[in-house]
Amino acid sequence: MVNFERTDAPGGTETLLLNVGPQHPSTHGVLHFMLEMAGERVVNAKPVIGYLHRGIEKLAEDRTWQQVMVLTDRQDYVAQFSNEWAYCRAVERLAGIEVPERAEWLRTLMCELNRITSHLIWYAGVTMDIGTLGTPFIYAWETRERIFDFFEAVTGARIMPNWMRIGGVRTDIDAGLLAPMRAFLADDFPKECDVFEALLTGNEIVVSRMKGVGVYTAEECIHLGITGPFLRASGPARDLRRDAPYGAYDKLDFEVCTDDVGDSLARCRVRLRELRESARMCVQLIDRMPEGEIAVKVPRALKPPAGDCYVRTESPRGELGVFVASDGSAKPYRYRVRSPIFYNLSAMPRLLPGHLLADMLVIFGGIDTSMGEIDR
Amino acid sequence: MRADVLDALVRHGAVLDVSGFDPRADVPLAAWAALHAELAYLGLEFSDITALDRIESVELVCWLLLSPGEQLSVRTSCPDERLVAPTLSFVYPPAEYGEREVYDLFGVVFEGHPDLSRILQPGDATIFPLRRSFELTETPW
Amino acid sequence: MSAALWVHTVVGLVALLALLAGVTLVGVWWERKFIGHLQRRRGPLHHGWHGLLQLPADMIKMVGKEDTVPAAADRLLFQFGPVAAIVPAYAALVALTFAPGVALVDMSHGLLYVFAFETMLPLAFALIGWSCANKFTLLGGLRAAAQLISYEIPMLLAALGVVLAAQSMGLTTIINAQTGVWYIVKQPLGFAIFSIAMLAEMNRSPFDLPEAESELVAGYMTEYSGMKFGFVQLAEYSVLLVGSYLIAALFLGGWNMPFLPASWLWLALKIVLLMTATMWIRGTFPRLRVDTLTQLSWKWLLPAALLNIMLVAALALALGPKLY
Amino acid sequence: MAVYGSGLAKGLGITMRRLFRGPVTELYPYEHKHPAPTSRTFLVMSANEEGGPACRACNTCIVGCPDHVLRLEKHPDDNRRPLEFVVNSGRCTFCGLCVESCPYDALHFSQDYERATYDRASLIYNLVHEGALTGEGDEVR
Repeated sequence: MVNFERTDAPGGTETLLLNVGPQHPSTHGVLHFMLEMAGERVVNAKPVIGYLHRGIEKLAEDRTWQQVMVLTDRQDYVAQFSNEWAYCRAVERLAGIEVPERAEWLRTLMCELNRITSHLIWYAGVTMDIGTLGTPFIYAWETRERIFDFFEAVTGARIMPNWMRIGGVRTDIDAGLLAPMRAFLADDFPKECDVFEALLTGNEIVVSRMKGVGVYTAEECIHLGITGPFLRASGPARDLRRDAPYGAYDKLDFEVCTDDVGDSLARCRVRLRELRESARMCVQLIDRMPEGEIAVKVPRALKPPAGDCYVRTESPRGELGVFVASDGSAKPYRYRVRSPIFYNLSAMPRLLPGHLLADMLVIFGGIDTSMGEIDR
Repeated sequence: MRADVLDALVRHGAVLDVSGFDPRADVPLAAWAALHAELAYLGLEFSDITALDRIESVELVCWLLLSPGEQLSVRTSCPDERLVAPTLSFVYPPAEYGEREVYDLFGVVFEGHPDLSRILQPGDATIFPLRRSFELTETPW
Repeated sequence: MSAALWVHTVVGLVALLALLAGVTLVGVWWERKFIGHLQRRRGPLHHGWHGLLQLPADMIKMVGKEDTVPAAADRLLFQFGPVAAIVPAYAALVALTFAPGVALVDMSHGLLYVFAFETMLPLAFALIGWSCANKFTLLGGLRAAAQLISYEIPMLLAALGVVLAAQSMGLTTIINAQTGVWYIVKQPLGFAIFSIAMLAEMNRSPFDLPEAESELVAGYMTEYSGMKFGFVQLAEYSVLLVGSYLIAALFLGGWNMPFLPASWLWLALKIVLLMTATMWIRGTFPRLRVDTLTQLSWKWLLPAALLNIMLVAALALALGPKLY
Repeated sequence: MAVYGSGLAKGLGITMRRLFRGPVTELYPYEHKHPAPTSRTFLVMSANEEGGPACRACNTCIVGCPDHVLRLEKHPDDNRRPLEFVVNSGRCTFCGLCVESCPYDALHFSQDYERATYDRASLIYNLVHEGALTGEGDEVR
């Protein structure tokens, strides 16, 4: 079924076809990698995806504009708010809806908290990939659970918030919640970050495994369509929060985390610094949260004018684009998600050959997959 | 828009429309590959390739980045009787997977594509679900 | 052979088997509990006191499981694999002295005997890996063979330093030679090399490459189920026991304790602490990469072990064997 | 430049310190986590002044539900009263669109999250059944 051609291994020895996945401890979901191995070295790699294809884009065509909201959570179940926001922005742009300022700030706050939880999942996954017994993994999840408690208190759900609405957000944040949230982000979280750094980038064994592994230049990454922290670790300060600000990002003081080495260790450093940077942004958002309405009234049978539009947002994994087309009816004509990991993954056949099996998992861990978004 | 990009678009017979949210350029199918080769040479980056089913035709939409914050859509139209388009995967490597997805869901065949196979659906699938003619069925309670 | 010797042998072998089974059961429980608390979890909780009966329950489950044999596997070798792993692991226990005069066979060359059987394990793992006709087990088995063979050399050389100083290969003699000062004080370099190499021999993190879960699913054990899996686990725990014992006996004074009377309790305590230390390391560190692993052995540990031997020999020559 | 191995020692120190901080897990069947008051779990119907269902059978929630979870049957005598209001919780994604859309504030989320059953049929509740409103348990349809 899958086109996979073996090449001759260097030295003329017979190669080994290794199927990593779809059920394998370190493919983060149901990703299937077909690897052609010469000993422990990868000669040829091909990702086989689609095991989680739920047809979200087709389902969206059968729902009203508001009902699609429910599906956006389920695209990337690790970065739910980013996906909701991308869809909301696309529809609001298409229908010409102005979002109140407080709603934008709330969205930014939740999205940045979500970036933290998403990067914590990456941290958990990557530490498992390099072979810890799950101790850093559990520490990351412990912290993530505390953020999920905030999610639950604000949105009513921990994983599938369905909180943003076209024209605003569904529930306001409770004033009593901001103080513990701020205390957590300003005091506890940086200490947790110290622990995360000590167990990953501070550990000599990890450094020996990651330093100089999978070095890709900025030109290579841009050419192959890679976005997000993977690209930023190679140098370019590409971040849509800075390049095309949306929400409250243009009013915040933050740094686009980059690294100029471009190896696996640099990708870890970038993401770990983004954790701190996101927490710092959240503290600013909490301190300067404006008062006001949280949503504008949008008709239940929303009918955006015929046309289409495309918006790009910075999800924790990279450039998340949403393309919506309307024919003037109450249902989307076309809903398309430009998934960052889909394109990051498409670069893997070009990036992985030549590396050891152990390195392949480290490099692959650097793109931070979430199968829900790749397969949609 | 940059003058050289504008010039390339006009030379390949694109109909430019800047009244919408983002500038869009409709090009004839024959100029699709050549225009993209030139745009890539001019340094435009690939963002996404997708399609829109217009019943009598399938509209291919390719989103390019003029700068990290500015986007441009280049579109062409494949008639429904002959859903064939030249591939862009040699111009933009990520388009290889994007085109596989368009093929998988719309049935547009990309000529010269290195590996045009099903990507999201199983390899033995025979349907093109994102066509408007594909009806969703309701699961009973 | 006299009847008394027969009784001694049979009772001793049964006692060793009970010891091995007991250490495995309590060891696995303790490992799950310890690592659980390291991760701020509770570990097994429901069966018996703090989940102590979880392991017997697991054993019963394992016995009841279907014994699957992959279709393409070499049936004979596949069935024989766990036996090949458990026999040398069990045989190595025979020579261990647990207290002054308490050993099944108190050999004058006990150390040599133990090492001889310990070094048979990589063969068993390679055999298992090959017989399953599975790519993951094959890679795991080959990794096991490569790793264990490369770490045996620095391990043996580091042990040679102790042998040189004690002028004996008998475990009793070596332990008795540490009544005053332990060899860890006299040969810290040897201790470091021996511990690292032993950790690799035990297939323990950060050297658990043959089982590398994130790469090779479960390494050479991937295809085993039920009691066969149990046997391989038993062999692993026996290596853990023997390894901890050897570190305690060669470098940490065995049953000796400064200012306190010698007792088997000290030895047991040291073994438990050493096993806990391996679990602590396992709970904290990631694993090495396969090439770094062999490089560490050949480029660093082996030269250091040679240097250690030369140092020990020079000191022994200079100070005299009795003093050193 | 730190001494080689100091990172390893620091890691060991971190894990050992956590060991003495005690577990953070909840013993679920014995300890119950209280969901936040905003939590979205199973749907309940609130009662009106007379003790009947607050639902006025306006169909807004049915239209708003993205997953066709709800089914409403109007009372033969009164067009503004439900005879049956059935929720198929097995299909529900707890998105809350029905609660939000209800103009009479009749639908609410309960705080009860332990309704695992062995078959799908027992996940179908009638919210306006006798006793359902008084909180004496929703009878299986």
